[in-house]
Amino acid sequence: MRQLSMRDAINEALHLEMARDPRVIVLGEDVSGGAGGTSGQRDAAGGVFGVTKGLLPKFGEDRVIDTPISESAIIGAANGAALAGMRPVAELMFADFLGVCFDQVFNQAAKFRYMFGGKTACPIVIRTATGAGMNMGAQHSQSMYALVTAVPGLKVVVPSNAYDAKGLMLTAIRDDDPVVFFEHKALYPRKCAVPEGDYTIPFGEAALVREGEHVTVVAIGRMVSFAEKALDALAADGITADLIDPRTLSPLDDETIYESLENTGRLVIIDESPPRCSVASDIAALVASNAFHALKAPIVQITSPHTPVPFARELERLYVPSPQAIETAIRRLVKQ
Amino acid sequence: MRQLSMRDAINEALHLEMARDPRVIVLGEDVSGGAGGTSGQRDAAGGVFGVTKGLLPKFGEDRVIDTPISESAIIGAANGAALAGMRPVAELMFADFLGVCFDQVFNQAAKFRYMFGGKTACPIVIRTATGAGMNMGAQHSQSMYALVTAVPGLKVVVPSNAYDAKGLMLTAIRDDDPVVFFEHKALYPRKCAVPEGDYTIPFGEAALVREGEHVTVVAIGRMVSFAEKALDALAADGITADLIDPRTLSPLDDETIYESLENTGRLVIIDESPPRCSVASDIAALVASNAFHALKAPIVQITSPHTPVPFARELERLYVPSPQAIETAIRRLVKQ
Amino acid sequence: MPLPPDRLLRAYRQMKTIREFEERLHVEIQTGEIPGFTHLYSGQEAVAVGVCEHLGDADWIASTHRGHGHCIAKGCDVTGMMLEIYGRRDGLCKGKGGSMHIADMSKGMLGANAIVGGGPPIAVGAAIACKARRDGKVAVAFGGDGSCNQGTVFEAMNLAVVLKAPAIFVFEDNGYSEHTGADYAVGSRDIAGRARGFGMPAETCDGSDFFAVHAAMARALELARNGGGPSTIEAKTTRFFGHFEGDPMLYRAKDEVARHRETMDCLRIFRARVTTEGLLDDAALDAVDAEVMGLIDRSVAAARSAAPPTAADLLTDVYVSY
Amino acid sequence: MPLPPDRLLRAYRQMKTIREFEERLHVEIQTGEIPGFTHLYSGQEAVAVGVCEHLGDADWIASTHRGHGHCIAKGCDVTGMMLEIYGRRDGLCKGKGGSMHIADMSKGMLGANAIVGGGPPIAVGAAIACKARRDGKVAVAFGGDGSCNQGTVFEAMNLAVVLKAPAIFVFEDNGYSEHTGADYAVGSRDIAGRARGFGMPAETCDGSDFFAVHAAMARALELARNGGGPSTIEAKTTRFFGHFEGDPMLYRAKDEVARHRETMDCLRIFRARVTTEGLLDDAALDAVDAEVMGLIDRSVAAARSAAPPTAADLLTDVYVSY
Ligand SMILES: Cc1ncc(C[n+]2csc(CCOP(=O)(O)OP(=O)(O)O)c2C)c(N)n1
Ligand SMILES: Cc1ncc(C[n+]2csc(CCOP(=O)(O)OP(=O)(O)O)c2C)c(N)n1
Ligand SMILES: [Mg+2]
Ligand SMILES: [Mg+2]
Repeated sequence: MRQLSMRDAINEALHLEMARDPRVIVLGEDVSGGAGGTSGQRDAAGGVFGVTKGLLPKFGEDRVIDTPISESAIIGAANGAALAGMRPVAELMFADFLGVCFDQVFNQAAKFRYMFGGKTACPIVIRTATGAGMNMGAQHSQSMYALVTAVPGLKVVVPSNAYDAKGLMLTAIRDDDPVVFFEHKALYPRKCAVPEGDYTIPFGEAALVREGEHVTVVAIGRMVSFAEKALDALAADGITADLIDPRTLSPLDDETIYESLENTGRLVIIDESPPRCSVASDIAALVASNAFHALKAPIVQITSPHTPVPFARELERLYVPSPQAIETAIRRLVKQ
Repeated sequence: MRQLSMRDAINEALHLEMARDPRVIVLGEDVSGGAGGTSGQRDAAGGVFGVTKGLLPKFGEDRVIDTPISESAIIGAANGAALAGMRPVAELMFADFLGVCFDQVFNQAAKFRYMFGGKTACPIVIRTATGAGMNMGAQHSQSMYALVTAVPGLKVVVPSNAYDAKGLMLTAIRDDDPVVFFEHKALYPRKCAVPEGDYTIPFGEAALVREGEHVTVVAIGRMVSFAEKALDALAADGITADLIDPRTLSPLDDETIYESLENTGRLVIIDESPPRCSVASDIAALVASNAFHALKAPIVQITSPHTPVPFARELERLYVPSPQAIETAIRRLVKQ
Repeated sequence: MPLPPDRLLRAYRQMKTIREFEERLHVEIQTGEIPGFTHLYSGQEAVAVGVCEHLGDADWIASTHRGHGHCIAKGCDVTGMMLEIYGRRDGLCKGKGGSMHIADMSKGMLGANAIVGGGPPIAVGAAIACKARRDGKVAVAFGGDGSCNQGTVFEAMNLAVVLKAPAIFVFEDNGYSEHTGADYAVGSRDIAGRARGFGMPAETCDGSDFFAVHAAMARALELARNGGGPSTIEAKTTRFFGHFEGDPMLYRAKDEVARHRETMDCLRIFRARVTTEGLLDDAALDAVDAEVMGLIDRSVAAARSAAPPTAADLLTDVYVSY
Repeated sequence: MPLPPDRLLRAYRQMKTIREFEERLHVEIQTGEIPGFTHLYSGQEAVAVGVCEHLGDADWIASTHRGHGHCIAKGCDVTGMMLEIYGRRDGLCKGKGGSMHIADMSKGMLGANAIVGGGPPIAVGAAIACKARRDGKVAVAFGGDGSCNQGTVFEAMNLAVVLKAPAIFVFEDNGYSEHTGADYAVGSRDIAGRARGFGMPAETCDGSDFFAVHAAMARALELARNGGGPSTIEAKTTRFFGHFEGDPMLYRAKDEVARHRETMDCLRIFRARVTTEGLLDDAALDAVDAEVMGLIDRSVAAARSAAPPTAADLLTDVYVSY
């Protein structure tokens, strides 16, 4: 089958859904680019990561909207357009910018439906680039899933590959609730087989990426491929694992984790974000409350340290959980 | 000893520290009030909860600064003043407003020191009113500790009584790192014995509020008194607990929790915020990783549900964990 | 061209409904039966009604913490609102929202908002939707003098200018944001001037005069509906009560409210004008007054006896599906 | 009153240092040795230096993602900066910050900032500190044309007006925010007009002309230092490179940069003026050029051979104490 990068897979999902549903609009900084420039060329950017490339020429300026640098206005406008019947896909260039529009995300979008007694919906998708590994420094590299997973009313998606990204994006746009969709910068160029045409992946269904017997490994986003590397290395020693990719953090498919633990009794969670109040801790807590009796050993959380993301190559390499660290942790755990 | 409300205890701490250290300034909306009004009366508010009352008459307009409704500017200005050598105490009227200034909290204040290679400090205190129970609706009632506890570089304080609040506030202002200080609205009028003069309570030292043998109860903020009520009721049946009030969530005194678990083997965590990626889940995860072998039963997390805070009295009463719910949960747990 | 009598009477009825709704709430709140805290709109009625008189259900408004007036002017059901403010199960938001979160999409009411500055970006989004659909509708963002210091408001204004969105920003300068005077907190004290700085037309009008607001809105609307983009109306007005119920108003001169009730009461001003000019007569207006009082009485009675929400309601309406 | 020759020469040296620092980075980045992404300031030197020429170490500036020029103009150590951009242990921020986070409090440099709109509120805070201490110092917030659409910037401007804080807002309109033209994204295309809307004086000047910027800053400074509060300078300028290194600049006419290098090069314009007016001679300026090239060579050599940070560095400097 055709191989597509995650960038192109998401781009294709946007094309498909905009063609199918006239209520879908895309807005954000430089989502097309070139407005007001001197070259006369529009679609000069297509998003700084190129994910929205080609939408403007096809769907026009009423539906593909370049905005000023005003994240609160971008997300707020997406909210208002959604209340008024559109299905906006807003781009936040980097997830780190959630800070400058967080009110519109957590006090507005997330709460409309409940505050208004279930009488409305706010079907927005916030697409945003996430993650460390490109030496972009402390304000352009964070993994901020936990901040939105904590908020009732939001749904949270973190795809780990191009195939899932396309199917999850189609689900996200069609979902009637506000969705925050995290795209890992390091995964944009990564390719895998992606079918043409329309398919969706339901929210709240984890992928069982590998099956094994000694340990349950839950990995998020880019960490899925890191876990696979670690498991490849461990296979030589006969250590195998259930590798679970939750794909959506809210709703979270915790049942699949509990079921796996019935067999393995051992849990490793890998999360690129810092440890406190993280998704790793969230999953660990759910297990310690709901599947405690399946546990044969302490839960192992592999996360970044409790520090901002450092800039220097050497430091950032140490910051992000590595396949080696994962391998070592699993090896130690299965011995317990 | 003299009884002081938490409101007055914090007010006293501010008075003491402003008198002691000329670098301390206070800023926020209506922290004095009356500026530009027609009555000619300044200090017309002293903060909407009255916590900063009397500071303006004593310390003047250069040090007690009423601001426009501009939370980003308020926290940003506190940051800049701190970098320039002051020790600002900024008031965010309600913790829910963290959304409109979150960038200045988590991308700026929290990261300066690390990004700048340890060559500076940002000694700000953000005071803010927190918590449900007054029917203030979804945007004025949240418990947002987790959002800041998750952020490396921030310290987080949640006092449960007037005595602690005063000592912790003095520590907070003298601390060289950015501190977010959550004041529960329902605790403002609650009185307890508070000494005059200067005393501090160190960060990262939990209070062992009660000692007991059957279960370890960790409760945060207002939930400490709820836990006490539940334990009072349980005492009749001979059920006793270690009741731990962490007082600061970052740094967190997890050691005290582990030590208690060595004796009790059972853990209940009570947190007023919704469950996902919460401080309750954070503590549960730490225990499941670091004190697993002490656990004799599943960890019990008592939190609000995964919903926004509802308005109606009946609903909000159901939303906030109740002493009864705590009592029932403990009773069930000790039987396991 | 003067408004026809039926529209004049409707406008009066709405202003009167808002006034009596608020004056009655002010009384009922003393009983302790109403939860939470409430911000009354009394005194500013001519702004909400002067603006919304032009709008239909398919036009949009985004409101503020002081939203009852906007809700009523936009056509929200008065009894549904009263039930909501009492936190009843059959309230407009099932008791989950309360005074600061009343909304009704079927009436084009995007919600009151307890976050100052929360509404304007949302209104611009609704305006973007109108533009994309070319449905000829507009979106109005209401805000106070205090809100005009919140960054989100300026972002919304600039975005509307850039996109030539059919958005209208209405600032009600009632002189105060909570306990602080606008002459202190609004750097220039010239909100319209700020709007012009962003490149849109803006005018200041007397917010106690229904006709002045109505005329300003007519101009803004014509611009917006003809693809001319956003504009701003700054209405000078006053509130007859404290910032919230319970506010001792230490920041206001002792006689200020009494004076304003004398000189800036939009209902009196309206009645004087329409009767002097022979557009309506006192009998018709008095009939409206009586009718409104009945409506308010009935809505309070309904709210008092209505059922509260139940435990099952706590967990619903968080998501459409989860 | 013209500047004395030594100050003129210092200003030239700083502009030249910025230029060569950036032109050299543009080359070095091709080697792949410099991590992350970098925004070059080349073309805008007269703004940073025209402003900072007036300031001492005890005055403050807050910078942007495009911060190298501001850092150098404010006196940060050039080699320390180069090491930081290379991510070295002895860099100004120990390799933890990088190009977008260079700061040096001892030089009054409050930090570059990777958040557009992050700096201005911080600068106002520094100005508040100056005011509280009555130390006669000021704080300057730099920002781009794009930043002037961010709400935080307006909040900062209004707060400075309200408090009459000694803050100066300098907007460098280089025509673009990333891939989008300012004539599209800045509603009014009149940043100074916006500032006036908030109630502060504002002027627009030619950002390629050191003397124009310097004169505008002199006026702003006099106001700020005499308790007159904030003001704004809008400098029209251009950037000689892409938004970030690697930007193909599809949004700019093919010959635009070449044309601007011809007509808007602040170094040429400066040299022409000072030599024509006999204030400095070519020999002196050439000597500075040579000196600067040497400095840049040495700083690159130092950065290349410097040691990277170690695992121990990862966990330090998060808190002062924890
Ligand atoms: C972001 C935010 N900051 C502060 C508040 C608290 N607050 C509620 S209303 C208000 C004053 C608003 O003043 P104005 O905009 O003039 O409206 P008015 O109350 O006069 O109608 C403030 C500060 C809030 N609700 N949201
Ligand atoms: C809050 C935020 N939004 C978006 C960005 C991405 N971004 C970085 S620079 C930039 C353009 C800034 O334009 P301008 O202010 O004109 O400065 P210039 O790059 O021209 O110096 C953008 C959109 C960011 N860093 N921060
Ligand atoms: Mg007001
Ligand atoms: Mg620019």
